[in-house]
Amino acid sequence: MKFFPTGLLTRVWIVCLLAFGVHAAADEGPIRVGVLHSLSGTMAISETTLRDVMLMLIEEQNRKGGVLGRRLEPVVVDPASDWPLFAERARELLSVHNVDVVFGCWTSVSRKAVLPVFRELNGILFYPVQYEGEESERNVFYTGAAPNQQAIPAVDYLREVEGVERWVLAGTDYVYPRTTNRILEAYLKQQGVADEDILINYTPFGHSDWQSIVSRIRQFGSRGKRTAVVSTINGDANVPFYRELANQGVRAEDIPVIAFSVGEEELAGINTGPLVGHLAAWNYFQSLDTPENKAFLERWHAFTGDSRRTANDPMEAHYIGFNMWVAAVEKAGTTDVDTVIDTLIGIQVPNLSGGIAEMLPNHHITKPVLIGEIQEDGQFFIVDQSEELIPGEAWSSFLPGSRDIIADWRPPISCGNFNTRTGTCGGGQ
Amino acid sequence: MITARLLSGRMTAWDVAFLLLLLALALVVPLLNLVPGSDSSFHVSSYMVSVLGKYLCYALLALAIDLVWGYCGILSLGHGAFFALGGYAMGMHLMRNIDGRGVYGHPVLPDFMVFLNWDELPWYWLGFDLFPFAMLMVVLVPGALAFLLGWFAFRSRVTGVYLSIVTQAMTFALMLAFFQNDLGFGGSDGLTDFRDLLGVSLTADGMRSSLFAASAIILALAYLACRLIVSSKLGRVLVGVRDAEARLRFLGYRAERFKLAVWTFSAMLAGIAGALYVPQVGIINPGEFAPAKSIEAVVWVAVGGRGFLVGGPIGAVVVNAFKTFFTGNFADYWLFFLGGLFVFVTLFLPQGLFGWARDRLSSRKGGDGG
Amino acid sequence: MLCGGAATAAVPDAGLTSEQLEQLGERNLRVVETAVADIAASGSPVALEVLQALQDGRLYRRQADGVTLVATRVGGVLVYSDPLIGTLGEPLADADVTLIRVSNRIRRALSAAIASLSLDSEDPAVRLAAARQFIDSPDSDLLEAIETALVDEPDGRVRNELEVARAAAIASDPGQSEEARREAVDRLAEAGSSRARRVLLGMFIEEGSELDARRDAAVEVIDRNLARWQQIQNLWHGVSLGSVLLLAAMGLAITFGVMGVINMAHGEMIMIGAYTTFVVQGILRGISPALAEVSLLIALPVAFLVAGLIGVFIERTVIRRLYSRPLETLLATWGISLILQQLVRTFFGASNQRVETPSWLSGSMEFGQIMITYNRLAILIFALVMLAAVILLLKKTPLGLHIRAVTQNRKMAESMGIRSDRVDMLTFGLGSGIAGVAGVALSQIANVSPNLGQGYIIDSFMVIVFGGVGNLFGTLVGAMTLGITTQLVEPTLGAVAAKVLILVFIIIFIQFRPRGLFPQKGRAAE
Amino acid sequence: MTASPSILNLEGVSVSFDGFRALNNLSLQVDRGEMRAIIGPNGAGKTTMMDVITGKTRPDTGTVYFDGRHDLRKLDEAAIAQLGIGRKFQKPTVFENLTVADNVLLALAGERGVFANLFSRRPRTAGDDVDRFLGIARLLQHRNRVAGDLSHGQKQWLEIAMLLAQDPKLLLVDEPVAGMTDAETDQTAELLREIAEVHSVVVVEHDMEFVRRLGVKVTVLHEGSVLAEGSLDHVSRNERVIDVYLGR
Repeated sequence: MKFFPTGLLTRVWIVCLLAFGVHAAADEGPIRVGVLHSLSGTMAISETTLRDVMLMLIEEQNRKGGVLGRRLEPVVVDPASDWPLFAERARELLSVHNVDVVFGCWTSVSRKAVLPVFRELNGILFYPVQYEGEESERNVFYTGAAPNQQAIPAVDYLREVEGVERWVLAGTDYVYPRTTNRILEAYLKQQGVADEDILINYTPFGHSDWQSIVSRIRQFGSRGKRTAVVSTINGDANVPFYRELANQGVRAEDIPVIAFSVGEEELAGINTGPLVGHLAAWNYFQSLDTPENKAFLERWHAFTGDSRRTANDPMEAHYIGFNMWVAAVEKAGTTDVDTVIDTLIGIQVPNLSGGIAEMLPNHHITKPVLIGEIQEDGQFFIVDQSEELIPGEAWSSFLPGSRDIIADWRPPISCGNFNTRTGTCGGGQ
Repeated sequence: MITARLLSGRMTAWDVAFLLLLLALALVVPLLNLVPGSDSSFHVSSYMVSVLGKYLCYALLALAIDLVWGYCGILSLGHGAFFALGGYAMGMHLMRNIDGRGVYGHPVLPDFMVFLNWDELPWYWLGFDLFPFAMLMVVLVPGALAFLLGWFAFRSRVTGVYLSIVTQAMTFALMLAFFQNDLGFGGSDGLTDFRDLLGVSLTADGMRSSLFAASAIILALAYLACRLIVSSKLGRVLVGVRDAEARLRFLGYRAERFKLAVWTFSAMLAGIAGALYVPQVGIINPGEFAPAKSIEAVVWVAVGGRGFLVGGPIGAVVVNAFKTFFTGNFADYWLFFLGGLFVFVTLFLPQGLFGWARDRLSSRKGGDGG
Repeated sequence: MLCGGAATAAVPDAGLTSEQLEQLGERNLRVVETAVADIAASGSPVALEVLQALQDGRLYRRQADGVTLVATRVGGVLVYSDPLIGTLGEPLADADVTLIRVSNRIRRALSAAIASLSLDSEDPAVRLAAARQFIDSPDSDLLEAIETALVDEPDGRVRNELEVARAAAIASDPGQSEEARREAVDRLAEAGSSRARRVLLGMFIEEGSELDARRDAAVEVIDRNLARWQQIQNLWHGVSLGSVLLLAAMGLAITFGVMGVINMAHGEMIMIGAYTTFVVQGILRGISPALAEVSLLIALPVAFLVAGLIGVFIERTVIRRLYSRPLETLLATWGISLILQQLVRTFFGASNQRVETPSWLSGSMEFGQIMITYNRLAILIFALVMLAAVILLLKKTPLGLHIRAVTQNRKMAESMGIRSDRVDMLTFGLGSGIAGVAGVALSQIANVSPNLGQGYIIDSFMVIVFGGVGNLFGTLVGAMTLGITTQLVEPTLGAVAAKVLILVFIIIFIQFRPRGLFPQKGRAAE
Repeated sequence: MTASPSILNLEGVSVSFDGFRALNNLSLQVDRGEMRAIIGPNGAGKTTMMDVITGKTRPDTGTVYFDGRHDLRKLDEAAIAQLGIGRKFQKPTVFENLTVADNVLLALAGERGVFANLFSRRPRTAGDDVDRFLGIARLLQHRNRVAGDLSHGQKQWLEIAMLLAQDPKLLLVDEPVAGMTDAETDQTAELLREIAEVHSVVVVEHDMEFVRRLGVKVTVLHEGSVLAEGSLDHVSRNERVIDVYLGR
């Protein structure tokens, strides 16, 4: 594990400052960039990589001369996969370390936990992971996929290319799968899929005995219609799930499984041989064959000193988010939070799949949708790529509660949950 | 006053020192947070206030555990459940206080219910908009659960490790249940995005200081109550339960009733701790039910020293201060430290830090007399 | 020689053209699909080899000229050959070729094509797979081939499936006579499998016709048949889950059940066993791929030793000092478990490690209409063998005698010359070793990650407490009861509710039987 | 209901553990004010009998009556203790972390409820009572010591003092002189005789010399039932008793 003595010294210094209640003036020194990712606990598996990629981006930017002629200084804290601790650390970053921007969080609950802090202390958070949507905050920029940038295109692919007519929506029992499945269910029904052709199943976190569920999926798939599984199964439950699929002989050509949370990182722990052909939908795959991606991977491998280190979708999201923030600061000529928040809308930076990502007025970005099939080497074979970039929708048009809500942070609306029917900005500020 | 009379002659110098310290904290910290400007060297930042406030909540939880473990010999691996239930009761009150300011602007339903298409408030959410009712639930819900579990367990003479495992199963089952969205407590995200308490915004500086002061004062009161219990004849009965339960039964005491009463009281204290914790950290979610959290709380007590009352709070503050420091600077070594601490304390400091320090002091004092 | 499958429809000498082969590497999936069908129909002797290579991901395109090459792994090195010419004279560098990747759609076309080419395979399993493939995608064009194959088929099972395949092909073809289709429907109903059911439901039938009614009746027959089997299948799942719980709990049954040490680091011993498997596998694969197949067998004793020695070390340094304070062993061992987790995380990283499943443990067999996966079957057998071994060890060996003596009356045992501290050490080592061995087995179904043990520790304690401390038979009954109940409840209530229900059940159960299902009685229990 | 002459009445009591019959159709009567010694080899069922009387073990068959009217099978340990049966364990069991005085204080007849104990004010006489019982047990000078620090014999006496403080109608005393010096044994015998003047006592003992010194009626247990009953001289002449016990 990496260990940064300079960072440590700064930290000790800051702790001393804190103890004596002295505040350093932060204006002319380096620009501080907060990194709020769990380095210990259950989420460390996923989030440590994001910390590393942030450190790489910051180092590269400094080599290019920093931003506005000032050096960038990373402030890394560890919220230890503990949600209340996320809020505490966010407060520490914003009020003690006076960072100008924070890149962080993975799970929805961690984001929800820090939201009030960012609102109260007026900070900027870049959130890099695909999520369930239904949110648009002034202080948060969502660089991961909204459901319309991942789930719906994935289902469309299965319907159109694979001719799937029956659906199993299998997920871990928490908010992201629940919402995604509700959106998908509404969408599928709108597309004329009958109730009996949809099976929804939830399992607890870390579920390890998949025998009966896989057996049920097999049975559900034996009705003479092509069947697919849309998996929002999260984290550690995936390995036993895929193992059971393989052992019960569920082949991708019979019943393909398309996953929204299984990426290169997760596949590294599974014997992918029997899984070849199962799918995943993301906005980035390591196997993307573009010059941007090749260059990025080269830098990544050089930075980590490990040529086998995988890259994944949330990393690209941080790459985009970081570049957007840098562009916005350069454009605004200041790191002032309010100015940067306003300037960020409309900023365009290249993504790694050869397109241009744009920050939209609802604080989501445009993304391509890629469908990949798992290969024996644990990488994805990209079988489908959306022709255009899809703008992220904060509020799903398939959910009754949010049908009339839009987000637009430009004046005159300047609201994350504007009800177009009543013409008011609901709740909040 | 009854208390004064009851406590006269039952308080040690340690107790007085601890109580004075709490009262001083309750006064000084809010003062230093509110009065000096943020560039003054006496200023205590709001961040610091909320961190310290959190420690005090943990200290109260540790006190509750020490009462049952140190004095009744009940090793509870499920006190986190009572803490979380109290927290949820408070969280529900805070959710109801959002009052149509949620993102969907629904006048009654919390956001996550609108989001999941619920039509109306489930019955168990009714009444939580009223502060007194919510506060009642903060103690009643954990108390009732503890009473129910204790009633059966103690009557059936479930003791020792069996009881520990039952409490662990309880908190584990609750965690799984609360993770479910259908239960109506916000699923894995839990309850968050609180706005105000008693009409005052939670983000106001005065609010944060008040919560801190309330935590300190409630901890002091709880400490007094516990001291009253353990120094009464009841306290001696409890020690009897702990050391030789059978003997006590043959003296005609119904050990299970004593255990049940103290156990339920302890669960209520844990509930109060949770209720104070939630508005200060801004979120309550099923993670608080995780068995590991309860075990960690037991370890605070072991580190501080059990059976002294003051040990639990000391352990809670010491371990958490270390945790804040380690996860901030040596994230990778935190578990080594924590794990090593448990082993070390159990092996070499069976009386905990407080017991060790007290013995050192008294041996130095008594050293001359030989 | 018999020309299998659709090949009979093609001109035998048309052979394979290099254009067809090159089309396999096209980006346009439709072109590839056609090419696959054409190659299958070409009747070329190498068609099967090419298609098989494509399915297995061994078909490459030479970048220089676009020629399609088949790769074979010989002693760890890829050797390329041109299917039309033969093995290439000079070896190719990996950078000179690109792999031809296939998507699911192509894979489906390939499966059908390969099935049609493999009906005359030597291996009955291959023929069986081909026949099943025919049932899955019924095609009346294949009828002739199926008929031909049926004439010479020696294997009863394959014959049976081929007959069903023939019925499927007839039933699905609206062009066949009403009479023939009716017979076919009956044959499918007789087959009673979900495969047959799928064919029936997919048939094109005029609504309200007599055949339609017949089909509905047939589906109903199959449904009833399947429902009966489903009960057995659930039971099997329960027994299988029970065996996993048994394995996980068995080491704890020694350390906690027999010695009374509340060993919270038990889960980490399982985890260490799983990581040992990972390491052993890595080393063996480095030596020879063939050895990797038996790596699990080699990992068993190694894991026993590694976990056992760590157990002995823990006993000597920590547990030994805590025998008089049983509840506090809980804290110390929990501390140890944190340290072990972090140690593994430091050395191996936080992510899951990939433990391969040897081929003899992959896949499943069908027994009637239930499916039994080999790895689960192996775990069940292994768990029972382990249990028997442990019981024998405790009942029949001198060590077992000493262990029982020390646990029943330490003073007495000591006065009879038994070195009780040594026995303690060995017992704890034994329990830890057994947990390690369980880790080898569990590495086949669980995540091999630093958190592995955490997933089993609570369940293990539940099993022991439910079954009764100090009673290995109780552990067996406890594990099976919990496993079967979970799996029987799960289909109706869902996995989360099943888990919660089981926990609540145990909490209530302990109130009534505070010492478990099979308590120790008499003075020894006090 | 008429008062029965016997304070304790066991009829046909049987208890078995895992097929082992600890008590086998045992019948025993102890009269009011009587002191009775019970002897028997290991495994004769002495301790199990105590367990049955004090509610720790439920008999499989048979009846157990206290004072002629209380069916002890239906009551738990605490209720039985409150009725007035006190028990001293074979291994001295005192509250090791409390002071000697507190040990006796807990035993003093008085409130046994939870809240009563929380708010109980020590009656002014309590201290005197404690001292009185400590005096009887010759422990007065140790009153403020932690009980765990006492010697083995002192713990035995403390337990007897606690028994007295409980003011029971019937005392069950299990091997009171195990591990005592000769002098201590003498003192204990004397103490028990004193006690027996006002209480009914059942003493279980191995030490024949001690039993002889008590000079009371003796019941010999063997394999869970009564083998012989009478004065020590009487039973020691019984051939079966000699066979199973004394003769060895």
